[in-house]
Amino acid sequence: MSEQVSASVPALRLEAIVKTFPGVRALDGVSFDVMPGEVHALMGENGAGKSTLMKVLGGIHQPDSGRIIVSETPVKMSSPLEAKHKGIVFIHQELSLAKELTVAENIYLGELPRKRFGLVDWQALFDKTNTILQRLKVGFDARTRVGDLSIANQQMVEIARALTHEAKAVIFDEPTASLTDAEKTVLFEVIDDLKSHGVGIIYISHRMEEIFKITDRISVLRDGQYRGTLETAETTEEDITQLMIGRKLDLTRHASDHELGEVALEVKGLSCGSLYKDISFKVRAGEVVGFYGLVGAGRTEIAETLFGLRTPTGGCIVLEGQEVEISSPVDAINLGISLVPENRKEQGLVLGMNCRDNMTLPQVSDLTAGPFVSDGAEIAIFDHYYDKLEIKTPSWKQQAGNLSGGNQQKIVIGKWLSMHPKVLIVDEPTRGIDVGSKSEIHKLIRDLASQGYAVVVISSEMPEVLQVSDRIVAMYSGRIMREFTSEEVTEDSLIQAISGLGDNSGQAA
Amino acid sequence: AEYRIGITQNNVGVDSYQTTYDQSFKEAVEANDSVEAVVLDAGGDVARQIAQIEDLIQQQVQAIIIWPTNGEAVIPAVRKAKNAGIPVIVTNSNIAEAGFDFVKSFSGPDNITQGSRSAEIMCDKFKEMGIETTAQVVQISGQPGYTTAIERQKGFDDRLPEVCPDVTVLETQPGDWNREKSQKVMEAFLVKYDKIDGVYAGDDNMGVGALNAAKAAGREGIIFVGATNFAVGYEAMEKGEYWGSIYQSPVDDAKAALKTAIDVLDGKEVPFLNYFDTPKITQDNMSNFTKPVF
Amino acid sequence: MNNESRTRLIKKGAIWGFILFELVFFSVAGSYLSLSESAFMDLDNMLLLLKQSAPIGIIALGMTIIMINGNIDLSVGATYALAAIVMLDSMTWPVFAGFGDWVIPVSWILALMTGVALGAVNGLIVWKTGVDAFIVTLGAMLGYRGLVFMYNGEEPTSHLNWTLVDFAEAQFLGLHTATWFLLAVVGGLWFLMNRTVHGRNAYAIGDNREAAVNAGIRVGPHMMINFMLIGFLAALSAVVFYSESGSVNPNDGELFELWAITAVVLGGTKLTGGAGSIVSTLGGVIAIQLLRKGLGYIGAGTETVNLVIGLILIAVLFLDRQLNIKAKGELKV
Amino acid sequence: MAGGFSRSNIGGLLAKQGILIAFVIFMIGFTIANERFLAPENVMGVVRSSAILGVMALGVTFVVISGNLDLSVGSMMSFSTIVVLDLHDKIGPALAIPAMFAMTLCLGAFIGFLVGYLKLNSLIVTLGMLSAIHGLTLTYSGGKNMDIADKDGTWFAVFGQSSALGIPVPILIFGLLAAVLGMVLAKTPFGRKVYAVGGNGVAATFSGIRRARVVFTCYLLSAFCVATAGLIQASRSLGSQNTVGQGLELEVLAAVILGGASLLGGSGTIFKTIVGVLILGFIQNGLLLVGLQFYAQYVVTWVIIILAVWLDIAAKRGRLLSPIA
Ligand SMILES: Nc1ncnc2c1ncn2[C@@H]1O[C@H](COP(=O)(O)OP(=O)(O)OP(=O)(O)O)[C@@H](O)[C@H]1O
Ligand SMILES: Nc1ncnc2c1ncn2[C@@H]1O[C@H](COP(=O)(O)OP(=O)(O)OP(=O)(O)O)[C@@H](O)[C@H]1O
Ligand SMILES: [Mg+2]
Ligand SMILES: [Mg+2]
Repeated sequence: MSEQVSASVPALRLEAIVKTFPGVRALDGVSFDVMPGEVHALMGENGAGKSTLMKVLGGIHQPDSGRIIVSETPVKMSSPLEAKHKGIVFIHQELSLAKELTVAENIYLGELPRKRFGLVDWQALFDKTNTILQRLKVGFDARTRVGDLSIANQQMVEIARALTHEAKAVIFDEPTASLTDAEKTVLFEVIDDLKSHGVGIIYISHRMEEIFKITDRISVLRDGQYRGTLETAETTEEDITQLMIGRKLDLTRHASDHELGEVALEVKGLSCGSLYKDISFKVRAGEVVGFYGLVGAGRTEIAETLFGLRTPTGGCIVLEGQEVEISSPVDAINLGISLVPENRKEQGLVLGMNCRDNMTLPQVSDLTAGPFVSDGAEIAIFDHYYDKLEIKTPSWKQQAGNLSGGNQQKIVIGKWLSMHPKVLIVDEPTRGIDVGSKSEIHKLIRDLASQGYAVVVISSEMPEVLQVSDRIVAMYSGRIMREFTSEEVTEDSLIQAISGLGDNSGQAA
Repeated sequence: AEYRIGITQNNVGVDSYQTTYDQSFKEAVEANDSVEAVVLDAGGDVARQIAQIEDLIQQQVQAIIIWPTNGEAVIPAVRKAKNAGIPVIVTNSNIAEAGFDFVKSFSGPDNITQGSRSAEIMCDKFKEMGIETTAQVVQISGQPGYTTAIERQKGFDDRLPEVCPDVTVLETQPGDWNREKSQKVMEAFLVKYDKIDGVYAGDDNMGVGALNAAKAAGREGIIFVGATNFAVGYEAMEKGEYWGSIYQSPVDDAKAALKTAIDVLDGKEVPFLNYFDTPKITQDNMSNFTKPVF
Repeated sequence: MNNESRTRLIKKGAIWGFILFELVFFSVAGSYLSLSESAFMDLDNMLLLLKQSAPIGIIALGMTIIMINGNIDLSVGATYALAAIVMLDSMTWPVFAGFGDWVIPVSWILALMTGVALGAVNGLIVWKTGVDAFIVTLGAMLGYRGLVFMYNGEEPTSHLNWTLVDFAEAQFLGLHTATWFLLAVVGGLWFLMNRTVHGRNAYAIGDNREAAVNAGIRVGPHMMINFMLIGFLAALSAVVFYSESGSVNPNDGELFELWAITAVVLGGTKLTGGAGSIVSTLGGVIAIQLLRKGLGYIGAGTETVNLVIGLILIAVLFLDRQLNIKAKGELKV
Repeated sequence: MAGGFSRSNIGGLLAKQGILIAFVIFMIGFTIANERFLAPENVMGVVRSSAILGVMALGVTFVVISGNLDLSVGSMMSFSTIVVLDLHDKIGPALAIPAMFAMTLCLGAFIGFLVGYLKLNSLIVTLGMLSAIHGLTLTYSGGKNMDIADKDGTWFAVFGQSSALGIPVPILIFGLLAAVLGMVLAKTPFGRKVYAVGGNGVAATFSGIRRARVVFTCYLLSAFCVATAGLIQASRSLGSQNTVGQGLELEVLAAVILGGASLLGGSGTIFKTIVGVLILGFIQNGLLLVGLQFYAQYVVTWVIIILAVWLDIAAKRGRLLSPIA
């Protein structure tokens, strides 16, 4: 495979790709090319068709028309296997791992090295894997069971697959969603390395800072249509968003301009086994408290405890001055707590159910006329949040599973807003959400606060917490390291706190 | 106790005949100080039965009584018992001829004769009614594959043309020894055939199921003949709805098996085919019989 | 992590612990309740136990790989009966009249081919139509049973060949022929699942089918191979068993699938696929056979056997769950 | 080749009405083969004898939509039949019926507790219960057939044998129960929760649905249907064997699947289940009428189940063959 590829021949070229799903034209004549040694960003709003386009490339979907050209040869990707053989490696947005198998088997899934008679060549497998793992500087072994790894490490296993192949093109679909900064750095090194070997890279992400850091060119999709390609070096965030959503964004911090009310939620010395210890904080009505930390810091577990999904081993929860016992989500909902969970596909939505029914699920027992569910009441709720959140779906009858990730997230948010909670907890509210919707969601959170809601925002994205929070709680390894007001917080101090380097760390460890 | 006997039965609990047999056998053992028994049930599964025979051999019982789930499949296992010096007595449903060398005796009803007798009962009744030249009959057989079912059907099918050559058997379908299944089968027969004069069912349980179907459809004048007179069959005969059956008592069956085994162990001569009598019972002579207990 | 591998070890050992418990229980209970003079834990009795475990055991081992693969096969009982019919009947076919005892291997091969063919039909349907294996094989369970009846009506199919019976009854190094077959299947499947690419891919498919597809594993052919394998094993089970008994009723093998699944579950194979062990399934099979044997040994009646086996199954499932419960504060979903 | 399938009208029609179309084709086929097939008394007969299966299938539909299985319904039906017959003579029908319902509901509650609250796998739990309940029935009856002593003098026979407005009572019970349960499933909050729990149990919990309680209730409903079926059965023949319901669990499941409920949970309707039940009933009856042996029915049922489910999902995914490589 040492043919000389001249830099002027694209590693990968897409020509007028069209793909329709029943009722949706997901891709409408998309064309662009990726040069060898280039990192090419693919951007677009939720539902713009990025994942679909990549699935067409990866052989998972068949295009209705259009051509895919790899190193000047038109190819037909009829299966993921074929795509792999044609030199296209796909790192998926959702983890795509067999949890019971070892790291090595997962990295070489589908192409285990063989000896005679179809036997697995374990020696070769582990050797090759260990080489890759060293390159990735991860702290686990080739023989570890993947299910025993943290989510971030599982993501690294997924990424390791990019290195197994003589790839012509590697596709990363939102690889950084659950990575820590250290791991992100390693990932970027890997990308650099691939680049220097002349591999073309397609990089999908909603995070601007990454885009500007590592990509060379940016192609933008909007509503399934190709909107153009920009040189990263010659462009600005505004240009991109302009292309993506057709208008300018308001990226300023939303200052709090309203009076804060009484303390709505107070948590005192809450602990839960080894997950988190001695957590105390207050949220007042009209206030947004951001929880910032790395993946695995225990923020989600706190939220789940407040929502009655885990039994705390110590401490207490006080709601509007009353100490309360929350032993199930039903209790939590009755007390006026809502939780927008972190994993929308597994926890947020019944994917086979239509959008409306998903949205009204927590209150379906109350939306009755006689013994039956009232259609009108349900549709009214759906329509309200459909407009308010600008959800993109042909109708409420669409199955939630057919919506793009971002629109799915909006359904979940709508579901919990419609409960008019006193305390709204949102866990990673904008994970996988495009910039346009993201700023709307931020604005929404601020609006809610000004209407008197107490809001807890859990996020792993610093710009997000900085933008929406009145106060920020920094967590590290199951403990609260520091609390900041929006006035005193700086990026540096925040990073220090969540890395366990803050002034508190000595005592806390 | 003097003798230790093992028994492996076909499928206890599937109908009251087998259950009553099981209980009667245990009672008979209880009543007899000279024997104790390991009582096993194959649950209708031939593999389990063979395993049980092996277990009994391994436990060194002095005689084995077997109610075969399949008259042929148990032959090698029975041979093993013989080779181990353990006499084998077959009960209720015989094993195939190839295995006769390995068993001491068979004790039970003669199912082929039973089938023949049912044919005779039916034919006699047709003659009495004067429809022996035109009558049409349907048959509901027992569970497919069971020796008893096969033998009764054979006995009936062979004998009927001999005694009533002009009677036609329209169709035979299995009722699985199951009243409900039989009722369903009969419902379909009733729709399909406008003229049904007689129904032969492999046992009274199924016969009564067929009777229920006929009653529900309002079809009268059908002659029902069964076998193994169950209490429900006896009652239906009392009411005049059901014509006849074959009287066969599981108590006799069980006692005969135990007695044969003890006789063998005592060293007495026993006939190889040790049939106990299963007489015809019809509305005409039923007062000579006590009502079955099952 | 150390902790996790320890609980995993405990889980693997659980079935053997249960077997030990049964042995002790029946030995003790037997000394009060049993009429037999010989002890329960007698060597010959244990050898018999292995032999008697073979028919369901071989099928259960096949079921293990099907379930690891993320499928299920409810049609094995019918396949077993049909293969048995082919084996016994083919020995009497005029074509083979001059073969003498060489008809035996021929009929074996025919029976095994029947099993493979029936498995292939299931596999092909699952693969090409995308209908769930539970439904496909539930249908086949009826359909194949229908074929069994069509072959010979309601009559049993019988052919006793004493050479064959002698072979099947033989003992070599103390173990019965059937036991050797059982152990060979255990060895073969263990090797297949742990050492070959096919085996590892089968695990991956059962674990996360989408991931396997994304990785370019050809899910269809692997599933097809496994269905052919279980068809083969169901036929092998029939070959082993009917070589000795020589006659098959058309309803033989009914409920075998349920017993096989029970054994597989007792052995700890995950119902959703992706995890499971061949050796543990052997443990599950032995545990069931021991239970049946032991209950007979202490003189339990039919109703007790049914009640106990049903409740034990539930109890084991319950214990398995208790073993899996993590620390306090677990997510309550 | 398969691509055009989705957009053709046939595809869309099949997707929604595949089962109904198959049903109609079979009815036409059998009618051509035997003109008696559509005779009113035959149709009535089939529906009446399908009523028992149908009543059970209604309950199992709830269980299947909630994402579980129930293999114990056959065994449980034997239990309730035997119990009500036994109690009929002991305490009289007026008390026997509620007592039997209570006992059957206890069994259902036990299963519901195991599957709902303890979260044990339903396939294995109900498999175990299939065996255990059979043992229980045998213990209860001593293994004997159970018959009512005075068969002519009891009003108990109304549930199985009489007619009202010219329609046999079993059909009326089936119809009434189907209407009520159909409304419950399609229109009430509880029904919605059943779909949610079956579609995604975790998300349902996160939405404040008490998943365990929903599953538990589904098993109770199933047990209620089984008890009703046992009542009809007992009343119909006024006597029964211990094995009366044996094997029905698979027929019930086949009917529910034919109706298009996914075994993964989250989909299916009462109406479709009824169609599934009727298809099975008419196939059985039709084959008997054309004089085929009972085993032909096995093979035909096999082919129909697979074709029906295949067409159903083929239409949903828009191509005939599965995309699995
Ligand atoms: N299997 C499917 N069936 C029907 N519609 C689909 C399917 N997959 C995707 N779509 C639709 O295609 C469009 C593009 O979706 P896609 O997942 O490619 O968006 P995306 O750009 O990746 O969005 P996100 O940033 O949220 O991940 C959406 O409108 C979506 O609803
Ligand atoms: N060893 C592990 N095996 C499987 N899953 C794990 C493991 N460790 C953590 N996870 C999962 O990873 C996810 C993130 O971890 P956790 O919830 O503890 O972090 P967090 O502070 O909420 O971070 P974030 O909100 O950014 O995900 C959780 O869903 C958790 O269940
Ligand atoms: Mg996407
Ligand atoms: Mg989290």
